[in-house]
Amino acid sequence: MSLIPIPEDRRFKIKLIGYDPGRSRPWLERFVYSLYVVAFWLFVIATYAGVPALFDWLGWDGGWGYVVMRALQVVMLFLLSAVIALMLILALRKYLGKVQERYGPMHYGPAGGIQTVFDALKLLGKEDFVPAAADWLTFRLAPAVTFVSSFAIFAVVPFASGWTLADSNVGLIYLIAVSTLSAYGVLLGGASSGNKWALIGALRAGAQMVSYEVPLALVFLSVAVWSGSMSLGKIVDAQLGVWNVIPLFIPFVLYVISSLAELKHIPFDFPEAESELIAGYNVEYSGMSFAFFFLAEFVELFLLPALIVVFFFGGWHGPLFGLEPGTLAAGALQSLYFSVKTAVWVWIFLWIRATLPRYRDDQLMEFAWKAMIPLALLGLVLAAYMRLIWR
Amino acid sequence: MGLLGSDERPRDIILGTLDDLINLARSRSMWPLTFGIACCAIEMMATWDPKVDADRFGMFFRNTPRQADVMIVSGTVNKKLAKRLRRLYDQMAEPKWVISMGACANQGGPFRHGYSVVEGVDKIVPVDVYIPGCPPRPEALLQALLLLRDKISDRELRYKRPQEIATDYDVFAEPGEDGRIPVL
Amino acid sequence: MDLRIKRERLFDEDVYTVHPDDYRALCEQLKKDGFDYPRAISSLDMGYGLRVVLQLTRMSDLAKVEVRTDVSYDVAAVDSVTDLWPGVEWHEREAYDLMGISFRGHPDLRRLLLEEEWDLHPLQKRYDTGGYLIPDWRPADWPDPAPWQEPAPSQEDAAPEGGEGE
Amino acid sequence: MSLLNEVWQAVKAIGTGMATVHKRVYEEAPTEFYPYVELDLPPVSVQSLALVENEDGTERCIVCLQCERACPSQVISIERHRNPEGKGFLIDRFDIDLVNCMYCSACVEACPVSSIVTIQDFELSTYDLHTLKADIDFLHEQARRSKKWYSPKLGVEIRTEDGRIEKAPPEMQPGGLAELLKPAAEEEES
Amino acid sequence: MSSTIGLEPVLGRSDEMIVNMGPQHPATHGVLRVVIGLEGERITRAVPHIGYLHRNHEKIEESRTYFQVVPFTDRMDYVSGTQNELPVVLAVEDLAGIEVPERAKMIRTMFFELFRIASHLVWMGTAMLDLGAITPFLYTFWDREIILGIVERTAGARMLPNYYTFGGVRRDLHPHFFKDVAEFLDHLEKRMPDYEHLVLENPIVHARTVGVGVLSKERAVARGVSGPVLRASGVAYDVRKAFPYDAYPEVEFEIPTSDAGDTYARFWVRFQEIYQSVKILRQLLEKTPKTGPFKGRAPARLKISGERYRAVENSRGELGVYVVGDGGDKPYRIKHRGAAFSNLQVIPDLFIGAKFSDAIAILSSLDPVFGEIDR
Repeated sequence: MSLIPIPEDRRFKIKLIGYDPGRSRPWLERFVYSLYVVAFWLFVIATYAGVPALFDWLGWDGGWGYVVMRALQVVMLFLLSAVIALMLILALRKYLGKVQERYGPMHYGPAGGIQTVFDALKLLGKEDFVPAAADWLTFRLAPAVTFVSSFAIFAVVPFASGWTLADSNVGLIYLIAVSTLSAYGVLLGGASSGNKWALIGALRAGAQMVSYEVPLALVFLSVAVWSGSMSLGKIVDAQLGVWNVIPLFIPFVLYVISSLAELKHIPFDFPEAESELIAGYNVEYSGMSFAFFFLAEFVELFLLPALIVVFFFGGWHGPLFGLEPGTLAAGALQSLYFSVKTAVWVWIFLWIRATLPRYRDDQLMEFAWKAMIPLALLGLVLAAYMRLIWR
Repeated sequence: MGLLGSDERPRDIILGTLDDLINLARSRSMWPLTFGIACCAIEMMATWDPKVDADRFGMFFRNTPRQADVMIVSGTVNKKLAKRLRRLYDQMAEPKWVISMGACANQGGPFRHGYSVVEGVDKIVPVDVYIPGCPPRPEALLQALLLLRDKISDRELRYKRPQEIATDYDVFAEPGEDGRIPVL
Repeated sequence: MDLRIKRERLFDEDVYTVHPDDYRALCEQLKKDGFDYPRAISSLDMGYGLRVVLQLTRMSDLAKVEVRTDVSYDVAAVDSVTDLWPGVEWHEREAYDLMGISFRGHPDLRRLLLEEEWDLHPLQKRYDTGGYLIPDWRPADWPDPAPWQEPAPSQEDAAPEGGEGE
Repeated sequence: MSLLNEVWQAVKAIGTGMATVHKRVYEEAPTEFYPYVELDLPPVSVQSLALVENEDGTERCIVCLQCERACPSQVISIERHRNPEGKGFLIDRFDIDLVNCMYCSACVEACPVSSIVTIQDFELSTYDLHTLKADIDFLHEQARRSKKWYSPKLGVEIRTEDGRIEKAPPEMQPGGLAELLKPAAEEEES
Repeated sequence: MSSTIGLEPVLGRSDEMIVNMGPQHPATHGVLRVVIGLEGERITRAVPHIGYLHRNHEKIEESRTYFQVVPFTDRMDYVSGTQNELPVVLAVEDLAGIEVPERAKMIRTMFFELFRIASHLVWMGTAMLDLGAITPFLYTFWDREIILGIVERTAGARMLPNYYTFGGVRRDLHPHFFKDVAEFLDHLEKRMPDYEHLVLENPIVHARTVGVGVLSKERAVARGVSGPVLRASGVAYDVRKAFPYDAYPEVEFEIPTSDAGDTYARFWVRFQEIYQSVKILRQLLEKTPKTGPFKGRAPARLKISGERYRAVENSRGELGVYVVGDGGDKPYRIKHRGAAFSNLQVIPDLFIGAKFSDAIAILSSLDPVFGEIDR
């Protein structure tokens, strides 16, 4: 006999402890999700304006103080990326729910607001497992490499004028290097798992990387030629009059496609390919290692649209209503413009994810080598000519 | 099956509370394994359709057993499948739970007299919640998932979990003299 | 063409009962007659032996034909017709698996539904539903006379011509 | 030009698809909010079995064993003894193994007195299979809980507020259309 | 265990990777296992393994009466519910000489076509899921949910209702049945353009399916495939027209065929079949008498001798049954001829030489259901 006594009426009842008593409340959803947005915005302000102001006030802004300040900003950005991931996962699930005629998470927390927190906590308490056939060190390292390489893009993203960790004059080269690295994490993770599906996923990731990296670099080159700089801040500055999307339309389209490929996002999610490779490169990962892959994926889902905005949609440009550029208020407003533009692009990416099926992997390669590279070269030549004519 | 790997009821207040928190999170984020077997699998898919929508409770499918928490055995398990099913269960990362969906998975159902049908999946893996029905309607599966949720988050129920029934089940047994693969 | 064969009409099908040695020859004849669509191979335990039932359709005029042949428990084997109709491949494997009829010349005669380790053929009547031997089961006597006319009275009668009423 | 046209067609098709998907955002979802809102299942729906007693608490079942014989899954087992006073039989044991039942309602079809009926209570999930080995008390309890049930002989029956058992209105009955159409036809005649 | 793999590594070939797909794989629609030899992404060898859902239908049914066999047949092709009951019912009616009233035939046909739509909707959703699109799955399941609601109101269960019986159907229609079906058909006709946008017109679906997995006409016939797979290869063979049963002689419909024989053609044929089912249902809603008998006279104990093969055209093709009766009330032998069983045999033909991603698309276009394949 079981240890559980049979109840008197032989029935086990569910506890009705969920939040929502049987109907949706759109206003509540909007309120809860706007809290996430506000948290995100405050984090951005605190990172880029608050931390320097704090060190300014402390009077510790030279030498080691600068290093500590930057380190603190990186920690803040790490927290910010966690907020972004929680927010985007929830947004993805709610948006998928909406377009699929259902509601998505809605019973845990007001309007499902803390669902992703539960998910994260669960993954924290889940067994983190290294298969016997796996190469221990590489297997453990791969999620970290993936996360760090997507997280490193934060360094050059300008949230407002001057609000960037390193407005390097080789920002574009840095980006190319870092985005190549992100494929390495997938490659290492897949190849070290000792699983054939993961291996196929890793091979696909490698093949995919070499096909989209070349047009991506050419697009970067067109942007650099047109803007006359490799610094992301200067690229944004150069878009004060007209956004790059108008003169650089061909590179813009190619960049969106390459971003989808780099994100391993539908229609190009070959390394993961849920229905083909089960879970692709992360098939053997569980617990926190898997959570890091997940985190990296969603941080990239924020950062690549952010780069689209930086390169083609004027970055943080927008009407300032007479505010003095460089002040806190102007910076906050600019970062808001930037975030809204990014949010629109994130939404477009989610929308694509909700609609489209997946291409076959060799079709992307064929498309990249036969169509995208010639087009990217064309875009580069056009950009150079336009630069000669108009600037 | 707590965070600290102990089945004893934790006496420490702080660790006990932490354990409760983790279990609360576990109970609110149960990801089932995509493993459809038979008729019940269609109703299992229907549990995630717009009408019932188990995603409201934060559940969605993971394809790989490493990332799944709940295995829903949705259909008849025969002796050929039993080995694979046990293997899938072993591949799942702890903590893990099993829901036996439908008559066939519970005790073989209408097919229990047959020569190759395993009479109940609880002979192979420990089962936490059983659903009667052939096939159970999607709401019944949702009820079972919520019963499992209560079982995970509720201390009283959790520590009264039935122990592993099937430890002595040899899934790689050699066939007996009559050619049948022995079950138990 | 001395096929040991009996021909009858059941509902909308022509039924040929054939000696197992002539099974293959009859099938080749039917293939030549244009029966191109294999519906199924069924297998029966008749109590005195095993029976293979091959069901075919001719796509051009939708004529249906059924070929039956009885084999004894001891020599439960007939020629495979997989090369004539590739579609019977799994049906023959299933008949081998569940009923224990071997098909000579089958390219890949393994068990289909059960595992290789099994050595019973559960659809035989000597096993009960649970797959256990029924202790007091004995094979019946082979029916006498043989169902086919032996030898065939005339060649025109014996040669199969496909659907009736052509 | 044909290449450009092809590209344009592809972009247009993808755009149409995306618009098709996004327009659902503005529609109300058909979700039924199961645990919070009670389901209203049709009265013929077979979710569980019950043994109905008469209004005065006497047994409807005459222990004829028809259901036991009809059951394809062989889950009903009944023991009976001859009634010492009067005709018929009395129940010793009436067990339905709801675990292995395939809910095909063959027993309900077979029952000559509409004692065994189908009910709509599907919330039988359990931590322990023993709760599903239904004995006669459990089956009676299931019937007492339910507001409506179905059997082919008597159609859908409902239990009223004051505990009486009545035949349900024709809107709930299978084949109730004949009865619903009759008054209309009579009106036309008159 | 090596003998069960059926695909031994070739000595000296280090460029081939042997991958075991299934029984738990999201794209196998159940418990199919295919052992695949991969050279890069190209499939060199493919050996399908079935039997993971073998539940002894044929043996168990020998120990049940004819009435008890019917609910068992439900469990074969579980996606298309009542369709499976019909071959047994028809064969036994033939052998026992049971008359079926006209209205009962029409009711049967209506349920048959409703389940065909339901089954094709499930196919559409899962096929798109295999191709990577998640959203159509939810749409089709909601539409299927409406069908199941209509079925449940009359037949008592959503999926496996055990509704047909010898001589007709078990119970009369729900009073709102005609209204419900008419409303559903209107709803479906509104939704079909959306499905066309998302599936047939989608350029990515084109890229994934056109010219992939071509099954020639001759090969299709010789392999014994049936249903949409056969018709997509250009053979207009449909049991509903070839050997009509129930109310099919009284309705007008076409057999959609395509000569391409590729995966896209199989997708297209299933879409057209939904339209044809809608057409059939609309005609039957007009023709079926609102009231009348729903069941003919059938003996309470059926004793049958003789043999009969009857087939129907279910959602996957020719679903046949070979019933042998020995004069008792239990069948001596029942052999089910599953349509998906024969259809699945073409896996090696179609897989070898294709890309691995193509294999997923091909498999979803074959639409296997393992209850029927493994029985």
